[in-house]
Amino acid sequence: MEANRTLARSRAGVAMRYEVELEGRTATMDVERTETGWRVRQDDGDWVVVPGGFVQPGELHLSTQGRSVTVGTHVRGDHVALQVDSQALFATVIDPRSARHALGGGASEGVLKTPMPGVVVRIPVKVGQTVHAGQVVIVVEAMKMENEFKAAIDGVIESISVEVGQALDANTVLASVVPQ
Amino acid sequence: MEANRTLARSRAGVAMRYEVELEGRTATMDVERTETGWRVRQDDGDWVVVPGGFVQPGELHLSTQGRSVTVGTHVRGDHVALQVDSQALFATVIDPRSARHALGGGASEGVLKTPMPGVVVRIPVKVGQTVHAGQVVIVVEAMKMENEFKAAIDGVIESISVEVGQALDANTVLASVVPQ
Amino acid sequence: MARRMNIRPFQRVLVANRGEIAVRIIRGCHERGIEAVAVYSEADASALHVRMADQAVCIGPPASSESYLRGDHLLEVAAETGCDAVHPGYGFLSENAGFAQKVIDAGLVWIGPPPSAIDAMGSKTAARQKMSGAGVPVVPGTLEAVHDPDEALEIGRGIGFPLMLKAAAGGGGKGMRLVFHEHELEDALAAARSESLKSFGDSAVYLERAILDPKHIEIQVLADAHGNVVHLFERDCSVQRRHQKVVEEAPCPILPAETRAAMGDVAVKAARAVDYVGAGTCEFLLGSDGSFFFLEMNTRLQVEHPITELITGVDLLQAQLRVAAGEPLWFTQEDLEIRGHAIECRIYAEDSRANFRPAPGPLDVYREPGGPWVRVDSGVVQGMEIPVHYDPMVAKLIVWGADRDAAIGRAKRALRDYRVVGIPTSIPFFLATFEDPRFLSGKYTTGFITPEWLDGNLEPGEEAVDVGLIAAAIARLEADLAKPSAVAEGVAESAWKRTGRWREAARGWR
Amino acid sequence: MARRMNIRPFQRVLVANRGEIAVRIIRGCHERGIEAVAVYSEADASALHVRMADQAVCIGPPASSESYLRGDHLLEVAAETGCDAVHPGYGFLSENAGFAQKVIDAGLVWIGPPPSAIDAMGSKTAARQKMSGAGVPVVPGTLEAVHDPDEALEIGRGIGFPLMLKAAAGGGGKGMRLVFHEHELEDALAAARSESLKSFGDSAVYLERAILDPKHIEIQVLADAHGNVVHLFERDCSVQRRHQKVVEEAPCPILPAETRAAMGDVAVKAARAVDYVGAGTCEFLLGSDGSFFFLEMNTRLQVEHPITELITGVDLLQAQLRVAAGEPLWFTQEDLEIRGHAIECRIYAEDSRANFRPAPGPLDVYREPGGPWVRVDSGVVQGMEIPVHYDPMVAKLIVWGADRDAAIGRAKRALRDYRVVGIPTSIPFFLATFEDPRFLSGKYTTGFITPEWLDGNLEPGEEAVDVGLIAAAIARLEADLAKPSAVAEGVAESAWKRTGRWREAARGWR
Repeated sequence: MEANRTLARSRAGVAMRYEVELEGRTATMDVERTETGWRVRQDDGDWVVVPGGFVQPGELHLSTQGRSVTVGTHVRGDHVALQVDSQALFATVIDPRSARHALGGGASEGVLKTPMPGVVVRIPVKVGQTVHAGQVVIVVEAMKMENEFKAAIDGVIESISVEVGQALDANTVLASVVPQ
Repeated sequence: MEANRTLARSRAGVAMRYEVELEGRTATMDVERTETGWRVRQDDGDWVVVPGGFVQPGELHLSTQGRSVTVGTHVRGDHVALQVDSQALFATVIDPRSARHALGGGASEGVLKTPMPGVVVRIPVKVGQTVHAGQVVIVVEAMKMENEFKAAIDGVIESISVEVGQALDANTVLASVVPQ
Repeated sequence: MARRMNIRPFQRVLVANRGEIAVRIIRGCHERGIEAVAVYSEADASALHVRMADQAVCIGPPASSESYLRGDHLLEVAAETGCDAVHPGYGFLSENAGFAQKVIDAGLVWIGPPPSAIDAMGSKTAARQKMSGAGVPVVPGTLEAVHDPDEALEIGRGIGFPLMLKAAAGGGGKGMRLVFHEHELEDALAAARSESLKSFGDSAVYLERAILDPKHIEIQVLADAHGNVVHLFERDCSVQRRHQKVVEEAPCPILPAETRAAMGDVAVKAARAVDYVGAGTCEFLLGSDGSFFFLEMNTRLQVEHPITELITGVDLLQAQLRVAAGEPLWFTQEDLEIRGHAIECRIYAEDSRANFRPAPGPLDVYREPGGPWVRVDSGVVQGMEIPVHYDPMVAKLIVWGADRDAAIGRAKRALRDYRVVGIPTSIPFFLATFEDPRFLSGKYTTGFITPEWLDGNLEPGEEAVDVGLIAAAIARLEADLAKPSAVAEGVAESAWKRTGRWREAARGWR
Repeated sequence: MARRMNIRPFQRVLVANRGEIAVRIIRGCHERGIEAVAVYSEADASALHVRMADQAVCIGPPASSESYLRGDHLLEVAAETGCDAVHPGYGFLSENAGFAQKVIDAGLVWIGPPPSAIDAMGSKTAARQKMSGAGVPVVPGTLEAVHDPDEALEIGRGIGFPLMLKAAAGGGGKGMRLVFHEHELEDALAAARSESLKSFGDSAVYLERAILDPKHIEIQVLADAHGNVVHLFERDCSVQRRHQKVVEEAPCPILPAETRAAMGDVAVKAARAVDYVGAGTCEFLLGSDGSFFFLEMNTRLQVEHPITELITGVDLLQAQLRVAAGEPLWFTQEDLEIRGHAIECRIYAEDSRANFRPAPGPLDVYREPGGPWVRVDSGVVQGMEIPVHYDPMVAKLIVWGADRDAAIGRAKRALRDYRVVGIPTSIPFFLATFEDPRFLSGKYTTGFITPEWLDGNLEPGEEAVDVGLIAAAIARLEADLAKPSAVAEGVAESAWKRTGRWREAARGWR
């Protein structure tokens, strides 16, 4: 992190590089400040000047492609919540040089957590079972809706931490999948 | 400041003392956290329990004297802007142990500054002249209104930094008064 | 509307609800100088209704069953705080005749209809029978089980095709069959009976006329304790997902004046039949042939009451307070008329693209639209979280326009000005709805939302994702530069100065 | 109000203004699918109107004379951005006939009256002469100087006592004398002439009937380009400080129906006399005897237009766009009627206790009230600063009620729900106004605000100061504990957790 900090000291002219995932698209974004906003480069393409600023925290005003847009933003770690053209979009933004990512980034991919309290209604898999990415691992009922939690990667069920009928707090770990 | 920082570490049970001026009233306030809000003591009187919390930044919800009130607050250095019962109130809150106060607090009392841009229209006093607290020293026109800047203390005009007709930026020092 | 009582009908009202309706009730009380006592669960301690009330009392843990549904706790709070009336809002205990009776037995005023009226409308089938007796049209059918195909055919011919077979013990679509032609009836009956048996352990099936692709139209009524009943015209609530209303408008864009009058008369008749007092709503199905049938009566204020308020100028909450206090109605049916057009959008914390999956979470950035004829009824502010324990409605956006086009244009403008960051909302769904030719024609029905439509209308454009990629990178960059460790190095200050011209403003407030 | 054109009258409108009226115009354009181009001075770079517009162009430094009054810059921007019309708002260049003509000469539509109408109403004395000729009642008097006491007495008897002597060259109250009786006239004339000479270098004095303690009543008119003119009833703007309106209500609470009709007729006559097109306002003085006199015509949208919108249901901004595009009026005088009552409070950044001293500054905490029939037209959001360079209005709070009492109750509720921290505002002044028996009776006049009243009604209560002392100490404590140096020591985190339950919400958004 120290290297980034040092780079960041310059008010303009030094770029940061992020890996951004949004709506199924991934891009390597280089971004740096300018006097009137930012310069941005996508996937090592041409630099594009993006005039703009935060008119208040969470409201980013940008000019891009001849259009003046206000984008809502909120950063929480590697997650960036956005509102673009009335649409809520959720991006993952990774600093590829960050130690945290290098150490723990991959490992958490296989861990399933429930973001909301609920009750476990079905567990269609067993420990040791081979699953593919997208396969339903646990079903939790919350707010009168059934929510399916699916494996994010191909792999094997390493552990299941809950049982059917169990009431869950938010952020409870449900199960974990490890790559084969 | 280091002493305060250390005291502040305890989440409850250690009080801070402030000198508060509000609407012409001054009080020595001791305040400390409790599990459900704060305890407050005014002018070394009895401690009073004040349940409450910040429901969001700048909105302080309090129960006091059997009443549930929301007070708007914003702290800027020694100044605290408030909204109580729809009234805008402006308090000065001094930490009597702070070095900053001890060094510079008194000296600024005699300095007159304009908070807004404007034009000097009248200077009814001269350098060296004796003035009493409340006496008009400089008149500035801003936003189509004449604003009278008055001496805050009894004393002598030490300096006048502007002249009639001069256009002023915000926060320009106009004059200073020193105690005799 | 000349006459009115200017007295304060109550001194202090217990607001037995949460969220936007609690805020609505508190505002209404304050507008008449009445004090409002709020109750809250542990999950709602910092909710807006708690802050706005004159007093607020915690009544239990987050689960509704342990807090907002605890009538005993509510009555204790009412006694302890010296309330003289209870407003139940909608949902929770609002249609619980037992609780209403307990409120009355405790010597308090129940701001709602008499328990007997709640009871009479409480059972859907009993209510239909009672209404049918009072001359209110109900969907033709039989409530007794039909076993024999020949019997079914005979009854079915009497009712008229198409028919709907429904499991007597059922719900949720199980054991239901739609039958267009006589020759299909026998097989369909067998299938429905078998499915009913499998699903509910009971093969009983009954017949009803199928109302195909209807509109959901409801009539607002208002009654005083002196026998005066008026209706305040209709609301078209046909845009539904999961049988829940999401867009409502008043008046219905395609209702002929004579149908409106007929439905209004029927609603008044229904209210009279149960000696109704207060604000209530009769729900109807409107067939494509113009026929309409009573579904049920909601014996409370509806979520969508504001659109009626905006087209009639009648404040239904104030009206509830006044008639509950015994005041006779201060206007007649003839005094009422529709001015303009109103639309309500229920802004939910949900992912419309994932079949409206509830998505509670934090309102990291939240700013409601304002300006002419835009009303937002909400119980939230920026920084709060939509709790997981309750209905995930964030707010109601209500707009008025001199005509329907003006109202739609205003709704689109207000939706675009709505800032919500942190959770997905139904805002994109509404914007798509207001571009849809079926909605614009006014001829939409309860079948408006289909999976295909959702798939085709809610994806963010390529351009929005382009902007999003750039914005995400910029936001992350600025967040990194503003981190505390950066502060220590003197970096963040310049970062803020750079990115926040608005911050320069903050230099001094005197 | 059946007929309307559903076309988009313009493609792109230049909004030649700032603040809340710029936001109002942008919203109105967006509601019809019209693009809006904003202009801004360097002081307004982060203003709300800049953000809401489809494009925004900086036109100069903060001083109005170098930005919003630079017609040449505005025309350049309009050309560069491909606008086809210009909306001037109020103030700035809105009543500048020369600029209006240049807009028209540039081939753009001027969303306002013809330059000739602006010109005709531009000079107060010329307008009075013209109006007098058109049969509009003006305050009786002479515009020629009177030198001789005998001549003055003769003229004065013709006009009728009480008389007002006014310096022809004057203004600001200098050279004015109020004369109740004939025998006072000679001395008063001498005094007025002497004072005039001293103040203005000109002793000329003229006579006018004194209208004692009048109401300020104005009539909204709307005219199309096809000769149709209607009025939209009156606004009572008698609550004034420094000759500036601060509270307006519609209708006037004490205006007899026949006076309303007579004033409306006169206003329509005045508009016709200058071939008026668009929205305009005729201002009158209403004497305690029911007589009324034309003061002037404002040839633009007024600040207080929303109260007329709320009682008539006519969107005046949309109406401006439509008649500017050549559309004939889509309703007649007979279609218009008053529904309910509306009140506007102009929320100023000012210290009412210090004789309404302007007090621009930061909006550290800013949250507008919402809910039923509460409209806030503003151009600010939390974190912004009210700039020192312009009129210090923060927002307009507009409420509607079914009757005046309901509107007043709602206004009080909304004012109490208004959160502003960082600057003093006129909110306490409004709350005191709405408790005042003179206001409540409706019989207040332009003399409503007196220094004595201000002294007696705006001091914060002892209890508020008690609470303030406690809150100030708590706020300072928590700020000290949250300082970056405390963060480094791991203190602040627990501080926030403690004080901000709302923050717990922020744990994760997926």
